[in-house]
Amino acid sequence: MDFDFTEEQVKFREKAREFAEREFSSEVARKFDREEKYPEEIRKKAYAEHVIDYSDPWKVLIAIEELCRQDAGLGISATVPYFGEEVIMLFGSDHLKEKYLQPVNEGKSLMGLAVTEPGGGSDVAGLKTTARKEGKNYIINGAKMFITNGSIADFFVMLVRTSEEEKRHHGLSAFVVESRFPGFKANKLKGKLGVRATDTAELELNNVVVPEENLIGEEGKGFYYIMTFFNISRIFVAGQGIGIAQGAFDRALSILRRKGKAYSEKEEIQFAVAEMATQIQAARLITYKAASYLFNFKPDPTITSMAKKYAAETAVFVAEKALEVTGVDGISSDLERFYRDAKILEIWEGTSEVEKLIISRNILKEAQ
Amino acid sequence: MDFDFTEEQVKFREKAREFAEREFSSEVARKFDREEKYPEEIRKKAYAEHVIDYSDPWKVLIAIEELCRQDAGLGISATVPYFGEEVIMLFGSDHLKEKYLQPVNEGKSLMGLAVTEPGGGSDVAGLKTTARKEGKNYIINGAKMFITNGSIADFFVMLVRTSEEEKRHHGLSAFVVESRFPGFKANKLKGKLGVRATDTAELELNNVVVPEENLIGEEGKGFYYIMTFFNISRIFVAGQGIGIAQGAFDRALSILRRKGKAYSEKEEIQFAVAEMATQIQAARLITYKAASYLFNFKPDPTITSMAKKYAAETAVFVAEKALEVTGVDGISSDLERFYRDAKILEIWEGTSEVEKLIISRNILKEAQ
Amino acid sequence: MDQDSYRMLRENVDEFCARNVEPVSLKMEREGMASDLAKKSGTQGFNAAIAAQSNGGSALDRESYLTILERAARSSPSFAMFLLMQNSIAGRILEAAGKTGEIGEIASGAKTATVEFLSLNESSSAEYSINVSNGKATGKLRNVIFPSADLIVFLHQDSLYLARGSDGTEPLPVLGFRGLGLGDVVFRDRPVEKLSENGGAKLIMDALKNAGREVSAVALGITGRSVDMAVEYSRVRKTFGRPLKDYEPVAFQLAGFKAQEEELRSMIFFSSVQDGYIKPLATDLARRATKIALQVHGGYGYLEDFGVEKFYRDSMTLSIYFGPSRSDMRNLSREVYGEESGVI
Amino acid sequence: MDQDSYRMLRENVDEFCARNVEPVSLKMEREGMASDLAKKSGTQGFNAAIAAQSNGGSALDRESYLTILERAARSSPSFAMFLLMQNSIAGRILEAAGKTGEIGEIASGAKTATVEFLSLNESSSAEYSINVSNGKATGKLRNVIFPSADLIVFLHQDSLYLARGSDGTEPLPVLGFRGLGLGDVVFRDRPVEKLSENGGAKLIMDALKNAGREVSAVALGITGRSVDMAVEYSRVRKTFGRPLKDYEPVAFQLAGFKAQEEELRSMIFFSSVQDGYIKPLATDLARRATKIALQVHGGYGYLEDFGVEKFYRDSMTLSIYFGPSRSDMRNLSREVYGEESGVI
Repeated sequence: MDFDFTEEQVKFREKAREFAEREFSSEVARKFDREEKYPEEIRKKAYAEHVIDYSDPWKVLIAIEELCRQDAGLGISATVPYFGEEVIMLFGSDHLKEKYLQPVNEGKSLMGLAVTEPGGGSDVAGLKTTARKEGKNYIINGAKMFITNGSIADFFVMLVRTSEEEKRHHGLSAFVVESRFPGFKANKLKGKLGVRATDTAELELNNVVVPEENLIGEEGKGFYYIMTFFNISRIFVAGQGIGIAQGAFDRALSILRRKGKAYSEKEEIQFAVAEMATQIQAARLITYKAASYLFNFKPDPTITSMAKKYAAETAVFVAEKALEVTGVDGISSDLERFYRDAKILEIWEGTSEVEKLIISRNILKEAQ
Repeated sequence: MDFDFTEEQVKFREKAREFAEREFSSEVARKFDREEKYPEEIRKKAYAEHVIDYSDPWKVLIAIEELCRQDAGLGISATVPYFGEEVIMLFGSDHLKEKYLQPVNEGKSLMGLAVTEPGGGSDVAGLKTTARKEGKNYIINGAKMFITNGSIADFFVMLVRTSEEEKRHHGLSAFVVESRFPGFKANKLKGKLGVRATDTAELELNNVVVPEENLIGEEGKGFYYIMTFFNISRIFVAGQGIGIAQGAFDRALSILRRKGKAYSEKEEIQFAVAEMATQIQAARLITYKAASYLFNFKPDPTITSMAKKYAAETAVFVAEKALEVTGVDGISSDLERFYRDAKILEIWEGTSEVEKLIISRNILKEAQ
Repeated sequence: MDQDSYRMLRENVDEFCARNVEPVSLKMEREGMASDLAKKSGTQGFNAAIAAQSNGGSALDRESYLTILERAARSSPSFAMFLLMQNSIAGRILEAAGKTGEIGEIASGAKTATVEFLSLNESSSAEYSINVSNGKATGKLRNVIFPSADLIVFLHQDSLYLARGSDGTEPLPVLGFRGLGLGDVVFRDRPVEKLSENGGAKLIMDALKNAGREVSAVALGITGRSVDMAVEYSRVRKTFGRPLKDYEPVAFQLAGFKAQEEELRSMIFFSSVQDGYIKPLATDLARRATKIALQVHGGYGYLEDFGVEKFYRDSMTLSIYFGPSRSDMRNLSREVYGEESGVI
Repeated sequence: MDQDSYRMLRENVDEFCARNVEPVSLKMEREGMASDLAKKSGTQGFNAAIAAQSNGGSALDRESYLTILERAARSSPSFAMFLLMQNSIAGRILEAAGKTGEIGEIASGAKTATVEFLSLNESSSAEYSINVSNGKATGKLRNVIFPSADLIVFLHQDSLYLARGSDGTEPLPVLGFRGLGLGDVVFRDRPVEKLSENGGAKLIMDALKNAGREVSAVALGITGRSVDMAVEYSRVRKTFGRPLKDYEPVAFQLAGFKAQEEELRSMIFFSSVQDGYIKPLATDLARRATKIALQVHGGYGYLEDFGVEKFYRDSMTLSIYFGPSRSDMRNLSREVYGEESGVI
């Protein structure tokens, strides 16, 4: 067993941390949080400085951690322009890879993933947006909800229903849908509790014509593609969780240090510090284990779901405890933003409830 | 990073599991629990079958896990005859190693560690048993409490006060004290909540004459030796925790399987299964990380304390949840014993409270 | 009754327990409840506290009965469970069945009673193999609390039967309430009396449902005593030169539990909140409080002699025997939603 | 007052909130509380609910005032916090200082008031740089809740002062009670009036201590409304073809929180348990309940529009602003132990 990063990875982590500390100052983070604005310049800079290096998934995970550690809104914004890429990479045609992925990998365009629908959520197989074949095109109608990068992405990997006859999840297919296609409309959702620098929108699809070559893989296999993708992306969401937790912990320690020993040596405070540190350590290890399996092409969906669930809970737990131990000083500092940001992790990319069902079903299946 | 055991270790785990399943039947475990009897025959058998292999610390850890998974009382009894050995190994003279450790390693004699005193507990530096130098001997007076193997061990590594003048923990020294020395008396403690197959005693020391060559290392360094030892032994206690947790989980799953889908597919049950599995996974990883660092001679006391604390909590949490999900079936089965056994882990070898203080102090020190 | 009378009752129970229960509490855990305690308790009117006076009962009001259970649980949860079984379960069922003679026997402590009810818990999958014909029972009852009781009420094909004694008991591992034990009960051509034709399960379920506040009172006593013991221990036990109570986590946690004990008490005794709301909170509190109480005692807490570990075992057992089982939670959900919910 | 009167009062508050608070609740979160709401609330007698009638107050009894706070918090915790600040903190202090004129202004809503009190919290290390001489103040107050209030009571060298308005405010990141905001307050040669010579800190601490049940009532309202919203949402929102409420964990958790809400209510309104016991339990419950309520709403819960996330923010903020701070817990420990404890 080996629990350490390579020297190269350690160096990369320092670089990502340095970038985040330099670019994500408290003032900048507060500004984007207040204004609910997507930080396009920061995204470009992170790309230009190779803080985002898609050639090595470990580096992606590390960058997510270190950037979210400084600020989740900015960190997620800078690392999410590729969101959904693996679906095309694994299942798309060469044409789609060349046309759509290349500009994304060059930092020139942004993409998104559009699965969830209004009133939908966890029940992916129950989605209602339809794609009807007409000649060499598909006509898409419906709506998507809570779509990250919704109002800024150039295109989306979108899951829609192509058949009403098949069993629920066999009737779904994935397409690349460009935002400039006529009939596509995005309404940015304002007023989120946290991660307010990230872009989130509701999409309306009104007779959007999509050429048949934009079908990803085979018709009817979209559900499977997306579930495969989630088993990848959940690891990166776990990375967000570790980052937020670590960032809240850093800030709590720094406030405690400032307050001095008489305050920080109280047992209640010390116990809380130990609880936070232990849970972060545990979340980190599960996440790295899931990542190690995935990045070595032997993914374990049970451990991946554990990582997502546990890291999300850890982010929420640590942000809460950090406020508790720092009190008035904490709540009037950046920590309050960490508290708001953390909560989304228990909701997106599979709520904690869904993760638990996945874990449990896999285990009860194995046990039989 | 690498999260997998070697093939040899996997095979050894199977062997240990096979031994435990064969020897620790429900009937045997219940009998020793009821009668509060140390299972001397089982200990010998485990030694003879090489389930206890002290040449490889990973194998010791694995054996502890697999044996406690089947039954904590028997599992700990079989793996604890060497308790305290590292103190002599690391700090003792060749004479002590030869005279005392060799028979232990050959399965011929049993040892124990005697640190805690009546009314003592976590405050090791405050202990009151004294050793007074007289010629070429030390004369020991005092009492020890909650001593594992207390009424069966042939000798003990005992921490006592050799100087009243030094700062509290600088006045402590470690000795090898044989149970056959005149003035030594052990009173077996009956009526423990759990791990009732293990032997626990109160020791009385009334003018016990110990030859000066039985001093381990240097006078006044005993506190340091014992703390170093705890940073090793805590990893094995964490292994007990993982074992108990996994064993309770196994039993819960088996009861759930017997009850059938209508019962086990309820969401409340599924959520509990997921919580248990995730926490066991996390406890395992922290423990293995701490072990990996220690076994590679770069111990990290913070992670070791995290492992002890987290694994102990996991054992208690899983035993409790296991009873919750299995209800009447569970409470009238072996699970009730796991529930009783688990609780000791939060108490011995450093209570969870002490572990938290260690973790927190190390972190707050680092952070400065 | 006025407040002074309740106070006097409480003092009476405490005095009875100090004299007759505390001294044998550990022995009871190890060897089971001695029959003379039932008789002593009978002389106080505790065994048929809520039964009609005409049946030999004490016809106490709810608050009095709850007080007895709480105070009894502080000395010995096993003894409290004995009273709960005599009064809330067996007593109510036998009284409803018109068995006034048996109520009289229970009241005096001449006879002890139990009702097999764990088979009705949805978490139980133990299968019965009882056969009743010509007024005689043969077979085995599984998971009987207090299997050594003189009067055994059990269910067979939805009818209730009463057996006087058994033809042997087979003890099961028993986590809590060891004074009563847990075991399988064997009948061999045992004469039994039919108490009710059909609807037997409902009679038992109703008795259990009505016992919600009473179970909560037992949980309250367990909570209160275990926390009090921890508070006292933390005054005298020193570590690093200071009493445990000086450490924030010890003092704050125990103080927090005292607060919750008060909250639960006000809910059990003084509010009109329904039983269904109270029981899950009560058993949950008892479990959390006893765990901390044991932990505060350190290694000593792990020893039976110190008398705190039994609360840890009993609180868990109480929550399994009496809920919050999932059916309780479903009932509670139905109340909250005004319709079926929590069914998947 | 009799039970009918309390019911009528509750209905009145609910009607007032439905008309005047609910519709502006979201706007209040985003832009702060509008001054006309203070005036409308004044016409109902809410702003000086417990002040003497001779001072323009409503002189309501405790249960009535607690009812107002609870019901107000259900619509807008910010509004409830406004009332708490006017009545329990500023009102009590100004009344004690004999500032009857100001009480009258507060009563009508013509003026709003705040008291800087977070500096007394042991978790605050913000340093003040206020200088008062010749009846004029210069410098900066840190961490003032509701910094835009017309009347600002603050502490300087253990004396209490009253300033009418300020020379600027500097907003701080504010997690909860956004209707009131949080910020630093700047004075530049601002005329101030001395309210008390010395003992000022004690006056504020006493007001805070006396507000324990009132803070708990706000927590109760937050708990109740957020759980009710989740219950309603779980009826209509479907997943996998079934309403959320059909799933055990959803129904059981929410039902469990309704039970705890009832428990807390019975403690706040109907028990004689001391405030020190109640507040930690109340704020803790609010935090746990609002987290689940948000989670049940899924992604929608994360949007301000749905009105549930504010409860999540406000409950946390309430527990920081008003405890259970460690000094509360120490007070509670002192009560339980009858001596100092929890000091290390």
